[in-house]
Amino acid sequence: MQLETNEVKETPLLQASNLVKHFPMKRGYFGEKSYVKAVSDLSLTIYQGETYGLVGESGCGKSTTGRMILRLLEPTSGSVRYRGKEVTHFSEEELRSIRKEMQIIFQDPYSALNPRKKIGKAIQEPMSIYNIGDAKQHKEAVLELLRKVGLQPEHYDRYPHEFSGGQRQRIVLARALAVHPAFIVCDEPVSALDVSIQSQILNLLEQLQEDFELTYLFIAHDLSVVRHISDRVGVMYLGHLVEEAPTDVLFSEPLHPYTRALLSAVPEPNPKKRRERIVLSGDVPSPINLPSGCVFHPRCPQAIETCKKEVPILRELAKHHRVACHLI
Amino acid sequence: METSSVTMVGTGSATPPMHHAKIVVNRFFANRLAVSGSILVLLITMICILAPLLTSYDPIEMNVQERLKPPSTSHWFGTDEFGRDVFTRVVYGSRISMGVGFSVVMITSVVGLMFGLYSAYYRKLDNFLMRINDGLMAFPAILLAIAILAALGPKMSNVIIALSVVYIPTVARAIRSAAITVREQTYIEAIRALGGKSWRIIWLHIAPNCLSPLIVQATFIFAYAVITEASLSFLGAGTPPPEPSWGNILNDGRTIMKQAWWMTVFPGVSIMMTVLGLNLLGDGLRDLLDPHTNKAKK
Amino acid sequence: ANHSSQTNEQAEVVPKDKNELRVALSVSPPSIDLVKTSTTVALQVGWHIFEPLVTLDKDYKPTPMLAKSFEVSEDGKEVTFTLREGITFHNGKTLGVEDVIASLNRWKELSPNGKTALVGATISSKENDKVVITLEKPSGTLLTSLAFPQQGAVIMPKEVIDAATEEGVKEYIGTGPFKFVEWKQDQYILLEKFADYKALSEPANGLGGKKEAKVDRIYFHTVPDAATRVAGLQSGEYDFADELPYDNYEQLKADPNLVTVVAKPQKYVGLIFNKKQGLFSSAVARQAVNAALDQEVIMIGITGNPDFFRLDHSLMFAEQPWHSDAGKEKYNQKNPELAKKLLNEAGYKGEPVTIITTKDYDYIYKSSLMVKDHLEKIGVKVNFELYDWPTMVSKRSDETKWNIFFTGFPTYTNPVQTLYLDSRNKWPGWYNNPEMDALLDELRHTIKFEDQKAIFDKIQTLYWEDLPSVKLGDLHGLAAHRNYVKGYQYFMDSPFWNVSVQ
Amino acid sequence: MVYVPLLEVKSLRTSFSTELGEVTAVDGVSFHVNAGETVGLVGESGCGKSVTSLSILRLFRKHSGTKLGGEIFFEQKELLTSSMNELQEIRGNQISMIFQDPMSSLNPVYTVGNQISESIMLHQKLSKKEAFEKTIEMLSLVGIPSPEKRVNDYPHQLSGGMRQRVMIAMGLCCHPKLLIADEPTTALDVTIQAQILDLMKGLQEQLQMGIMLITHDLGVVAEVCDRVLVMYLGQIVEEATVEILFENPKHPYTIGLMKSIPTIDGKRGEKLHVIEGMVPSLHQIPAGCRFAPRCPFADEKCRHHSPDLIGVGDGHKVRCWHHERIGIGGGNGIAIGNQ
Amino acid sequence: MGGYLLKRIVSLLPVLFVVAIVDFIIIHLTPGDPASVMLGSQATEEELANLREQLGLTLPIYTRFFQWIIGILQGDLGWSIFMDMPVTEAISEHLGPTLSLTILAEIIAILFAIPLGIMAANRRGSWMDQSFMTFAMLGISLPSFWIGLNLILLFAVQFNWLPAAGYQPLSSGIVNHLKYLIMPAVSLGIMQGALIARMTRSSMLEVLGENYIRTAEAKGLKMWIVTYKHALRNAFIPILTVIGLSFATLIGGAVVTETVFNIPGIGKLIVNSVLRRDYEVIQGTVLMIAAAYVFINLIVDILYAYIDPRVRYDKS
Ligand SMILES: Nc1ncnc2c1ncn2[C@@H]1O[C@H](COP(=O)(O)OP(=O)(O)OP(=O)(O)O)[C@@H](O)[C@H]1O
Ligand SMILES: Nc1ncnc2c1ncn2[C@@H]1O[C@H](COP(=O)(O)OP(=O)(O)OP(=O)(O)O)[C@@H](O)[C@H]1O
Ligand SMILES: [Mg+2]
Ligand SMILES: [Mg+2]
Repeated sequence: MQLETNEVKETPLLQASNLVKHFPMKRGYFGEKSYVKAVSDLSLTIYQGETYGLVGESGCGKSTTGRMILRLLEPTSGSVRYRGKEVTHFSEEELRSIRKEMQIIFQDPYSALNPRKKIGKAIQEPMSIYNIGDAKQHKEAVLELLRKVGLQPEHYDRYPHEFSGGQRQRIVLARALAVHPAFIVCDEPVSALDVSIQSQILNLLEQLQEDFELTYLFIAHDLSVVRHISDRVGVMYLGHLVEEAPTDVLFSEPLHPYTRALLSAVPEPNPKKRRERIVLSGDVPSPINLPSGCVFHPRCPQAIETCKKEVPILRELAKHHRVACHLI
Repeated sequence: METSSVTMVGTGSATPPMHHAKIVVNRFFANRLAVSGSILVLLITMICILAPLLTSYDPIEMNVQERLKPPSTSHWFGTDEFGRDVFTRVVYGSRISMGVGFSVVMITSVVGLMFGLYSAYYRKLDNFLMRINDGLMAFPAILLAIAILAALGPKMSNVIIALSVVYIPTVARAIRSAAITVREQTYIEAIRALGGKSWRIIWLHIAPNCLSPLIVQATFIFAYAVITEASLSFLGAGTPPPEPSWGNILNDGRTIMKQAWWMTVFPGVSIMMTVLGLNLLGDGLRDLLDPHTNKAKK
Repeated sequence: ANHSSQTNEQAEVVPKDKNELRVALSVSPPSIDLVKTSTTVALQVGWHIFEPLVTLDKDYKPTPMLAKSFEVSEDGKEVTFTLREGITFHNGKTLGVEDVIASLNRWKELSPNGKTALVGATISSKENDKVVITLEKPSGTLLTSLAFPQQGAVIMPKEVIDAATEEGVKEYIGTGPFKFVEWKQDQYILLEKFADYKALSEPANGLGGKKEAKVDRIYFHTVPDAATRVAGLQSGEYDFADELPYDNYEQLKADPNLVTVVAKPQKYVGLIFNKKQGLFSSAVARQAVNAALDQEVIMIGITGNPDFFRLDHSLMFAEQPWHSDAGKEKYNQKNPELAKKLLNEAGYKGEPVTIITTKDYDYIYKSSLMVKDHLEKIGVKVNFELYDWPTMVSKRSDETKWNIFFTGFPTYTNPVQTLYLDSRNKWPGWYNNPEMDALLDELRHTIKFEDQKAIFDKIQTLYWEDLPSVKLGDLHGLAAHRNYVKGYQYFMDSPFWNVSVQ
Repeated sequence: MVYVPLLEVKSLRTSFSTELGEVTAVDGVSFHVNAGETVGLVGESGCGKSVTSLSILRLFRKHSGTKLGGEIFFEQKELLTSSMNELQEIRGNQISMIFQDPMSSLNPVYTVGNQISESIMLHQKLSKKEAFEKTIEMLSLVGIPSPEKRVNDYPHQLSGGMRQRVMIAMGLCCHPKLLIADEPTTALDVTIQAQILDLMKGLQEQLQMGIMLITHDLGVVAEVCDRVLVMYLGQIVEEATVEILFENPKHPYTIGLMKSIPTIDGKRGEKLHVIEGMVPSLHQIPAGCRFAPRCPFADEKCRHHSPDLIGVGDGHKVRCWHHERIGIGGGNGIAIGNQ
Repeated sequence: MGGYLLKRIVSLLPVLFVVAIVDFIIIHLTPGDPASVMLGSQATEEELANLREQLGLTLPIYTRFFQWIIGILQGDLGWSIFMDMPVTEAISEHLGPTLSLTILAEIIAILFAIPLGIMAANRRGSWMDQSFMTFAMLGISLPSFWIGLNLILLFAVQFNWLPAAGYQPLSSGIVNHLKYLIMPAVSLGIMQGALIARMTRSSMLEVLGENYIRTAEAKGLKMWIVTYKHALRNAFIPILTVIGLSFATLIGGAVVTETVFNIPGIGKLIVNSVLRRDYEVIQGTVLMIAAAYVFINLIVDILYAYIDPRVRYDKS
């Protein structure tokens, strides 16, 4: 343990092992089927009460991972264990029972609410899905939730379009909280928001985590945000988890060349600190034709021959610090 | 100075300056064409409802002594070849034309909504339903209607059935494409994440969001139904006489267009006004409710 | 018809082509094999191509056509026809007795008219130019039946008949003044002048006498839409059009370029009862309906113009020698009170009476509308069912589906041809009165016209008492042609021989 | 000879007529851009950054009810009153624009080569073949690998980064004197963003053009800009060189903005600073200082009287009644100076 | 492309099969039969029964269905009872007029609609836009038969400039051909023209608001290049859809127009055949129209690919 602030909680809440997701793509009528290899052999463990940040560039499979964990998407293979229970093969009914405990918040607060449902009804909906309480209790519970997320009781009867993005994100949170979940996947919850609103939501998330003892899987592409909110961070590249470490460790001693490039590419709001950047050449390759060996090798400034041939495995180098790279 | 991050100041100002519904209403009234469309439709609906009060003649009873009289104060639109008052027939004809149109709209909306929603939601069903849909759409509307009517016999109820069969695919298709868009929305996934069952997703979340395209579509279907009913009756395959419908009044009058212009002009103008009204209304509603639908696919 | 068109200066309209006559017909015939089909359009085209042995003169009496002469034996059981010499078919073949025998046999086999007329008859030839029809019983109606143009006993070459299939003959080869050239379905049938036609020398008389093709070509266009026929006629697209709507009469009459024709006698309209089932199996109920009718109002309702109908009770037209006064008092009673009483007597309880009708024939539709009105006025509940023609035909063959329908009856050449009177025809309505059947047979086997006429009086009396149908009135047709069409005369239908374009 | 800036915007005012009445999206904006200089324009979504940039070239739809006021001088030529023909001479030739979303900003039905060479043929009067060669040259300049193949690609066949490079190539193909880049990297990932920013910087040095960079990312501003304009609700609230602005911001909004974003090497584990409330709608512009409803320092004066943009030395300008009292204090809060 | 085409054609088969079944069922549910039409009103029951027997109308329905389907699979559409000729021949005899009519109507529609639509879009809100669009609105509100009747009344009966009805094939001379077709084509084309004009306008308006149009303007391109090069091609896809649909609608609409103008086309053939219960003609013709509809859609799809490279690459 290097840093006090970064103590790692030890009770696993959720364990995903060897998750794979291939989306079939039809090309031509007689052409062979090809696959978008969105997530490849990804394993991660989330401990009770922590915030696990997942970062990576657009299209690297972050959302897909989040949705597989909630079984909003069926994994091609791999398994998910929640509180030690294997949920991968749960039936629709069994799933409903654990869905109460696992919730998700999406990036786009504008499309996450049914435009034709009043806010009150939207927040109350999970209660009627699970038949919790009667109408009066519902209303009380909704008002309480509204208060919790910093909205007013008079918002109960309004429609989503009357709210700003930040407020909608609060509503979505309230709805997710209505079933008292233990675990929430936050899929880029602030990236659609204005800078000045972003901090409001981040603070709220932290507040709620404290109040409700929540565990978050926090997906984002903004490294500063991830750094701010997470206890541990996983870095994804092209469907692979390339590095995972407690936040401070990752940001101070990144090991994987991709993580390093990523960190150095973040523009710093300080004109005096114009750092030397590692500018990666080229674009992220297509997930349909994954590069051989290490998926990062075509852009890696330090790639060696082995990288082209062998797939690096994720190795634990220090406690909780895992890296998938041949060079380390 | 710390602020608790949970409370928000000035939440009141979150409300947009004007309530959404009010904007919609304003926007509608700003659209002069849509307003005139709805006035026309309203007017014709009133005529339908008040038909017996508007005229003292019987639309069917004949009076051969009075045949083919030009418009006058006692017969505003003249009389037809059986001496029936054309105004009365046109007024009562509105009941048939609008009644057929309205019934067709109701049936196509309900059935089309069901087909559209289910085929959008269940992919396997989709393939099957859409094949049937494509098959039915491959028939030219009028021909299909003529064939169905020939099979069922000319009765008003059969006209409604035939036109419904003709237009259900159109509605189903519009609903389906709207529903597919809605299905992909995040809020549907959110309900799934909350554990909502299929029926809840389909009927409580997808369906209400397909209502705008449905309403717009329904208005146009109404207009088509009125025209098609008229065309069918004109061909002698629609509403059976002596019951007056605009199409069959026109049909009766077409051979004597030159001598008895009133027999073709008045029902013709009635059809035009009604269809115009409905189209204007539909256009207005579309601009209002459904601005991004691909208009080609209506 | 009007000829007072000279007032209009600019209207010096010239025909498109003097050698061509363009006729607009209302329907397309299924075939012009006259023996096979009874539709009037088939006749309209076909009688320019085909000719019978005998035909009708202007008094509706048989007169020779392909036969030079005919002779009826004393006992009326044998009729001998002597063929004209040097007649050639359109294919160049000379007319011979074998052609006549083959044709008459086919007629006997296929046409209902022939079937009754030639029942048990044998047809043989005598010498080289004589054909003999030998009958089992004497017949007073054979000649008129042979002369009846519809499904007429026309003569075709034997080879053509031999080659004919169930669908009809494969070639249209006749002896008439025009020959068949081309048939474009739903467009036109084209006939052409037959150069080798050998006309009779006697002046034209009805369908008989001298026939001459005065134009090189006749186009029979199929124009089902009446408004289109009218417009086409007015714009000069067609030279002649028939089955025109009565309401166009004034307009057409006022057009200086046109000559209107009131075609009479053409047909009469009849209301047919279902006598097998339902209310009208009772004669009293039928009488009630007859009592209720105001035929004048009905006929006005159909035509809108007194020029187009004639109130007449007789089953044969006034122009024909058969015309009879019997039963006159029962016609056009307009007595709703009596009707109600009779209805009561027949035990009517308010059950609906089904009228089946069609819009495909305007007069049928209008008659049924008018009668419906009359029936409702005497308290009959009417169930009005409108179908297209084929559906109506199929409904009317089912006795459970209807009580009343309407149809028109053509100009018969003798009363025996009246379909619905004879129970053996099993014609819809299924009239079955042995007394009527006996009278018809008696008439058939009676030879002298005066005797026949007496029997017909009885038939007509019985008709008006028993009412297998109710005759509504004579209905004339409206046709018109451009004023440069000369020599046109309506008789039975529109013959275009002896018609020229100037 | 008087020094004239490359672009000088004076009291620009742009308003639109909407169903809810006229809205003024840009209200009295003045600034200038010198040759070879990069000026950043930052602000939250909807504050009028894009409208400002579009107003310079008058890129609004006809009949859209847009009203433009003020003056815009480009090399002493007034753009707002010049004719359409004159303007078309300048557009794409002397002033180029790059837009945020490279996918929707490229015409999907023409190849990228076609779209770039079109501009070259128009402004440089080159033949089709020459223009095509020039296009390939430009594509390789912006770092597209095997440009001679890529010219024949359609936009959808390229990745986001490549599309943005095509946009840049298109913007630079006629060597403009001024490049207006409206959030050129917002749609891109950080590693690609770094590439594009590098590229732009490099090209600016080569071609000596003025750049007006619109963004909402203060990090980007700090990295590439020389001077910064901060906009809030249609007005410029602060203007300074990049060093001064980050060192000593004066406007409460700027300060709040800087404090509320987590930084990659700031302290962790603390609550973030929050700017309360949200940007009001243009239909409800607050009376007085537009930031007053959200400003922790606002007093009666702020709520009733709107401040002007006043210079505080070193080209630093602020629109705030209390700028003298406000500055960044220690810790996470904002301190009020003496008084 | 070849594979794509094949795939499309294969996917049409189920549609056509549905059409065939529906077609057959509806027609055979219809009461009445061809015999009654062929024999006329004076026919006796016996004659009718004989003829029905001869025509094979007494065979069980499924036998007839299979006979028909087997025939079709062998490329034989059947035999017209009434016209006594193969259905294919009947169709080919009636095809010319309908083709001429619909093509002419479509040409008239497109010729006017697209330029007017573009003009209206470019001058959005002007009096020109408003009057064009009001006309277009009227155009889609007028039943074509009513337009047809009024045209006849005006140009044939009143002025006597044009023939009231009928048809002359192209072989009779182009002028003659057009003289007969112009009125029906106009009355048929108005509604489609109006639809296309409206579509053109709204599609153009939509495209003119796209970012790439702004890019094109920012390049300093002239307005007309922006409109015709950059906007129109993008706007054309929905317009093309409407044109494709309109062709299909025209074939259907031709039923009414052909009746009004007495044009011996496919529509007329069907209506007549329904009235004559000429089963195999109806079945064959409807099947053919459905195939034509499906085929037109196919062509439209191919044209999409030609216009829009995205479609091209997605599907190949
Ligand atoms: N339903 C789907 N069908 C096919 N491909 C998909 C589907 N969903 C995602 N993908 C593909 O899988 C890959 C990973 O997608 P994912 O949404 O997980 O990325 P992400 O990391 O969340 O990106 P972003 O930051 O843009 O949200 C992408 O290439 C995407 O195109
Ligand atoms: N054509 C228009 N009609 C009406 N209002 C408009 C129009 N264009 C822009 N606006 C309004 O003007 C304001 C400023 O818009 P602008 O696009 O300049 O914002 P921005 O600062 O570029 O924001 P972003 O960061 O989201 O791009 C917004 O409130 C917007 O709604
Ligand atoms: Mg994602
Ligand atoms: Mg912007």
